[in-house]
Amino acid sequence: KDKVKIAFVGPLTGAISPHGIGGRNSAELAVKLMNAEPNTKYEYELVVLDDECKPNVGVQVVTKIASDRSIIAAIPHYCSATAIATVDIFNRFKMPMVVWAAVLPEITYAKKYPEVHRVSGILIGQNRIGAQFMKARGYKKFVSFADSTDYGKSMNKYFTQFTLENGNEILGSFSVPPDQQDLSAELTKIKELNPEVIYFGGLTPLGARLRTQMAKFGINAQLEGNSGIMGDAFVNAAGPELAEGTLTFFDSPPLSKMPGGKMFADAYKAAGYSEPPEAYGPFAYVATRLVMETIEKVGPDRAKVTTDLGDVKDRPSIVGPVTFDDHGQNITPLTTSYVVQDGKWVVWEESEYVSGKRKLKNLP
Amino acid sequence: MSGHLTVENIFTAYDRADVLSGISIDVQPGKITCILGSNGAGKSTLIRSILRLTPPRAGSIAFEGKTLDQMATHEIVGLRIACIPEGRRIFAKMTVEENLRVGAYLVNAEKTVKARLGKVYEVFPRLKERAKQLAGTMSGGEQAMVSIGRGMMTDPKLLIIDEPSLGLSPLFVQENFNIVRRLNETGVTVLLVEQNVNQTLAIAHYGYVLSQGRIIVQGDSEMLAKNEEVQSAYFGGAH
Amino acid sequence: MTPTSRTLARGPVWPLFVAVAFAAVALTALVLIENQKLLGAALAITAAVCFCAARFGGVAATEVAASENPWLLRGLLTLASLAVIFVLRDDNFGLLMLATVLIYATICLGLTVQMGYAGLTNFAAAAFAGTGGYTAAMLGQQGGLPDALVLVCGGLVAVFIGSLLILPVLRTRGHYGALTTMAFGVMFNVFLDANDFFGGPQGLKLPGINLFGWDFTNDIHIFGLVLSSYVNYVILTGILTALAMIFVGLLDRSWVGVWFDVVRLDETAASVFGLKIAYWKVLAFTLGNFLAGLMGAVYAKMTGFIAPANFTFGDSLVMVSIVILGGIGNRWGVLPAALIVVLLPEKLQFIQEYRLIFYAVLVIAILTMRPDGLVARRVRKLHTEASA
Amino acid sequence: MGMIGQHLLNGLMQGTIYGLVAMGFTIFFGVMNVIKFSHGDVLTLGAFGGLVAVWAANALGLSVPLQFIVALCVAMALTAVVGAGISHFLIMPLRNAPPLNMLLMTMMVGTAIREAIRLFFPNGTNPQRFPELLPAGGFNIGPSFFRTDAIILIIAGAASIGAVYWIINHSKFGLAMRAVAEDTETARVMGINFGRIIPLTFALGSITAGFAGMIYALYYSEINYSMGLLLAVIGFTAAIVGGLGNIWGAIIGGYLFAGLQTFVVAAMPSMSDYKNVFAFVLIIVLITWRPTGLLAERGSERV
Amino acid sequence: MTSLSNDVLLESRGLTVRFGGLFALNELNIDVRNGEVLGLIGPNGSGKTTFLNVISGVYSASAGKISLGGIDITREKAHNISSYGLSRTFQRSRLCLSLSVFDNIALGAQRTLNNGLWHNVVQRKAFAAEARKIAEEARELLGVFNTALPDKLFDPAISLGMIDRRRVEICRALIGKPKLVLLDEPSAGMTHDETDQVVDEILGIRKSLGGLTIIIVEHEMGLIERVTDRCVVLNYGKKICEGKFRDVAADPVVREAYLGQA
Ligand SMILES: Nc1ncnc2c1ncn2[C@@H]1O[C@H](COP(=O)(O)OP(=O)(O)OP(=O)(O)O)[C@@H](O)[C@H]1O
Ligand SMILES: Nc1ncnc2c1ncn2[C@@H]1O[C@H](COP(=O)(O)OP(=O)(O)OP(=O)(O)O)[C@@H](O)[C@H]1O
Ligand SMILES: CC(C)C[C@H](N)C(=O)O
Ligand SMILES: [Mg+2]
Ligand SMILES: [Mg+2]
Repeated sequence: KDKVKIAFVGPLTGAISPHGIGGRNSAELAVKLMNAEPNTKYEYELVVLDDECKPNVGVQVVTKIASDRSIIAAIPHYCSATAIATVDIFNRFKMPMVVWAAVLPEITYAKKYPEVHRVSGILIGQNRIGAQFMKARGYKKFVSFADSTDYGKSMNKYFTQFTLENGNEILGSFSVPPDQQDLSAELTKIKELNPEVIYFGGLTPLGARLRTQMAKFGINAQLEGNSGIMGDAFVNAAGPELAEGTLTFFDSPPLSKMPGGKMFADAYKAAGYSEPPEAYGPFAYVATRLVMETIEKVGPDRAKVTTDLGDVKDRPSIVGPVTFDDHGQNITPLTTSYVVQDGKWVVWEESEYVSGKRKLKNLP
Repeated sequence: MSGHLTVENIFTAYDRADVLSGISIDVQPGKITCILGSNGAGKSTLIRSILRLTPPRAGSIAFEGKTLDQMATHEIVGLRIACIPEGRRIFAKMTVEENLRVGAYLVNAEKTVKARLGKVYEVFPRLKERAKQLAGTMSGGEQAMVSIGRGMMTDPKLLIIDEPSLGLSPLFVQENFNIVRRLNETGVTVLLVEQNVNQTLAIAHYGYVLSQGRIIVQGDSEMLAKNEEVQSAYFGGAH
Repeated sequence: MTPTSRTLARGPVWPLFVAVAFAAVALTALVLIENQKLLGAALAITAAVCFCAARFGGVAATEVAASENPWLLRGLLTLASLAVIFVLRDDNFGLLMLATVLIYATICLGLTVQMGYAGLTNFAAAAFAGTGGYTAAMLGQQGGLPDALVLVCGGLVAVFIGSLLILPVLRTRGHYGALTTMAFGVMFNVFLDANDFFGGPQGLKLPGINLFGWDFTNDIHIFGLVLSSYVNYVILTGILTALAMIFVGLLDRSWVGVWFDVVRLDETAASVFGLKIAYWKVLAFTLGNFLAGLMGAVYAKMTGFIAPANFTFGDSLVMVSIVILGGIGNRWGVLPAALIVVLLPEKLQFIQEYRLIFYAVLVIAILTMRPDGLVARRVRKLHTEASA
Repeated sequence: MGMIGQHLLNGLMQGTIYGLVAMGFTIFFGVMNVIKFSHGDVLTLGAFGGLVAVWAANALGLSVPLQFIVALCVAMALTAVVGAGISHFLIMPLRNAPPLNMLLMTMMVGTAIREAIRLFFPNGTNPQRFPELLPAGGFNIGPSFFRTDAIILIIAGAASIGAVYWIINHSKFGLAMRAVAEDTETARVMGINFGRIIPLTFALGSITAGFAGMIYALYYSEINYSMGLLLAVIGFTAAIVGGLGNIWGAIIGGYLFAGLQTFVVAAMPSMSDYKNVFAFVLIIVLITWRPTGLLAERGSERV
Repeated sequence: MTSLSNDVLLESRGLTVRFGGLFALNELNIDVRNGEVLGLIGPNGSGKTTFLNVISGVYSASAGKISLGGIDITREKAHNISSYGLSRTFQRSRLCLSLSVFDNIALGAQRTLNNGLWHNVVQRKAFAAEARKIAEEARELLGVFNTALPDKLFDPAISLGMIDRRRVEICRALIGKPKLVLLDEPSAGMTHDETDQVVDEILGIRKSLGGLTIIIVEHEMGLIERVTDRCVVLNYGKKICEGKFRDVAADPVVREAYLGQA
């Protein structure tokens, strides 16, 4: 068997490295399993690179792998800003890639590059469904609290759009740097506005901080999160009591629900990784797997891989069937609503909140 | 009798060239010993060597029979050797009083410190007026007073003085020599470096003349005052 | 310890050849080698050789030789650079990193003028570089202007923005000056993040350089060889760095350099002998910021994308680090320092999440071994100029 | 707006933390003219040390007040040791190098500490929950809610500031400290053992960091490996705007900065992402107006 | 009360400098005539250095007026004053120790040098010519102190001993061909014969640059006696006496306040 190299890129250092490391482990796992299969044509080797979630670093490392002909395809980026910066390079060096976690629309939709694909859904979907969900609960008064990164801004943008479309009211919007520690000024203001729901567009660290300090100020509004806080880290940081009842809308059903999902969970445990896969680990697994399957099919040739990835339709995977549209965007994410119950993220429909045993905060 | 310092055949260098080559001096307890020599002769370097600020690379130094060769500067000072360093070296960012208090760092009883402050202020009324002024803003001569005052704050067995009267007005130059004499009369051994030769020899008991890092003459002050090398080195010009 | 004029007797020339050759080889090796063990070995050898050279006067000898035959030095460096480029001709990543190193080095030459010579602490170098980059991006969107001008504009705008800071920079000194620039550096970033006109946190895309009809984004074909498109950038940045090097060098060996030093060391003496402090500080500040802005523009066009995240306060600190690590005020120091600070973290990719801590520990080690930086500054001796 | 009282209290609490950090900077600057950029990370270290102590104490089944005391002691002891260690092994060797080199050194030390916590503390990258050890609750005055723990912490902070001020300006140790800072050689000639004074001073400064770290942890009940970074920048700013000359400068700077941030958000929430822009513009204006800080250093330089 | 007669070079009227409550100079009127050597003496802290500082523009006067060669310089910045032909030495040596002796001396000639970027960076020949000229003059001046100093022209100033540093400072003050030179305790820390050497040097240099006016602050009466034409005695920032050194030295007030029973 001859070796084929593929590359994984994600943030391995810095505040959001857990996601990056979770993704890396999952990608590694995919490669391990693939190589373990007896009747594969090639033996795969995973090259791992750290983009620090910084555009300029992303450009450097992507140039590195893209210009290395021995690397056939890539599974890049958790951070949108980085992905947006690098798509051009993938296109220039004609290197096929499947984004595993970045969620801003621009990555796939800004240009129409045949090399660029993405298994993770775009954040528009999360927000549309979120808005409908909240309306269905009868909430009317919202405050938006997002971090000042591209992610937070974009989240806030679509939240605002859909919330207003649903005829609900936004009392105020706050944007803070993701590393801001003290939220007392903002929260005092929010307490004054006294909303039913606080919408949060950002990542776990800030999210947990928000939840903790909300409590300190005696604000008991319902907290509505998003893909950014999906994962155990949030619950641990805020503590089960405070996390209880937090809502999130995320682009994949729980693994237990998916064909092969359980296999992934077990294999991951078996492989003995110390860090959890985090929310987007399965996506990294899927993306890696997808790339390798394609190579199996058409051989280690960038051009062929690119074209073949182009017409992926209803490819079953542990996050649901994958279908790329003409922009290479996976249009079949199974966006699911979650709620924290007893320190666990539980699918809404199965939670005691539906059965009415528990209640969300200040339901009208 | 305490305060006996012996320097035996020391060699000291800053970078490469030896500044002191084979100096031996013997500071008799209870006496005033002076070091004379033109600029760059190595007087200050000798003092730096004694305090091991610039440790000699060879030779040995002993105080009251106890060798100083392995000691750190602050330990040597701990043996009650005080120094009024060349160029005043006052603490510019501290007030005059704080400067004096640093001088008494090794004295613990606040009462003694207060008493000595009083003594210094008596000698230098200007310092009393300016107790709260930042020492760095004092005039040249006033800073010299601070430096001398700081030296008087300890009660050393051996007091080492390097050109204290530099920048002092004639009046205070005399005052300064009186201070040294009085201190000595209270039993303090003194090692004095001065440019002001005739006054120095007037109060000193014994002296060494340094030139290019070597001792060219030594002897008691009367003898030195007559010695023609000293004459040529010092009284070539006026006076 | 400072050599006196007597140690300046004409020395042999060969150390210069050896040094340049070694530098070229080491550089190529560090860029090319991917294999971890080999890389480790290469690093170790380089370090060892440098250490011995420093220990047994090799460095000093080289310096003497260099200062005595400036033109030979320049010639050798040119040759060496061409050789390196030839070897790396199709290693895109290597070339990109090389160009990046050169860009950082040149920005740090500007910092050397500001911090090393005139004693202005500038903690906003990245911000000024960013100003240049964003200028290039905005002008690019308008189109029309030839790139040569765009780059220069990058520098000029940086100077202009800098001039808004003149008053505080002139009034403050030392750490207080550090604060002013730091505040600006942080502000610059937050501002870009907050407002959408400059593309917000998502940043802006911009096309590659096209100088006088020569498109930098195309590979070069000569004598049947194919050179990566990045060779263009390496050559351009190389030339700019060389020019900056020579300029700063001559500046240092001229009255201007002396006045800068005096202004830094003793403002009272300076003004008593007729130096107008404000003028000289402004001059240094301007020169430095121009270099930063210019190279910022080149950087932006090379990477084809800029975002606020590229120009954070952290990046400014990185640049200051390069100056310090190289040895404040020694313009040669910035080259090895930039190499270490920029290239090493990339080369350490294989230790993945442990990169940063390793890098930090390494720098700490270097500093404890060479407290004055890699190449400490020497006392200026204008004897060559002044002796008939 | 009816929330003035609330904003005041928030500002006061933040200001106390900033002030404590700034005070640390002033101490280090005071003794070695060092800007110690690792200060913030030592603070983080203190907080994490405290956390581990609480866990341990909890496992031993100590009562909450005891847990509190243990945590505080551990945090302060840990930072003291680390601070002294840093000064002895990393800063002393650079004593005669250009002062800026010290800055690079401490920056890297900070990075090392930060990364070490991130990598070697059990899932250290994620924020950690810090248990509430102080009496919860509080009381309302008008619309504003006064947290008991906040008030306790403010008082504790103020007290510690007073203590440090006394040590530096009225104790013999402080005197020696300043003497060493100005002229190590002469200080030695006065019999001061600078080889001991300097580590002790760094220990003192670092203890304030540990203390601030604990206050932080107790107030926000959440700590993370990078919390020191921003605090360091703000503390540094506060220290300098106030004037590096003396501790009160640091304190004033701290409250000023906190006040600024709070004010911007309170006055114009829609502009909240510009709040740091405003804050820093104002800082630049202030420093231009008072080039050596609000409490200017007394000029001791003389011609 | 001579108003600007052309033989008065420097004139201070009611000159006052305050530091908080302290009057360092108090209503001081001093005339310095063209080409004379004026001795400024007085007890420690009487305001001598302050006077030098305020006329050279380092401190600014709290009240009163100073004019140099007829031009009012009371509010002028230091760097402008120097362009009227004033230079000085400092009581505490103020050389840039990390720079070479040459660089330090060149500073003294700064006014006469071309500071243009183009000249300095591009026209290297012209620059080198300038540098050579300065080096020559510097060697000459240093040569006056018949020592090994000229050979140390390119050594770092820090490697010089105290007295050599003072000499370099004097050269720095003189190389710019000033009209008025202020010397603050040039003999401090020197032995008698070294002091006399300095005196001869000063007098020699004065001869070589004709019509040089000097204000000299000293505590070494031998030196004052030999070099000064006239003395002004300060005490508590006030002028207590003025005239030839002999007469001044005879004055009981001066003896009591300053000289002691010397
Ligand atoms: N820090 C130093 N580095 C190098 N050389 C030095 C240093 N300090 C002094 N020297 C040299 O050592 C020699 C002796 O200096 P030293 O100060 O001991 O002389 P001195 O007798 O005290 O002169 P003075 O009367 O001026 O104080 C001088 O030639 C001087 O140049
Ligand atoms: N910057 C300052 N701040 C406060 N007081 C000052 C300052 N500068 C000088 N003084 C005071 O003004 C007085 C005059 O100082 P000046 O230096 O002129 O004295 P001087 O005549 O030169 O004395 P000396 O002969 O000792 O040098 C002194 O009492 C000094 O303490
Ligand atoms: C906010 C980011 C760090 C992560 C998010 N997945 C994104 O698309 O950017
Ligand atoms: Mg001496
Ligand atoms: Mg004076």
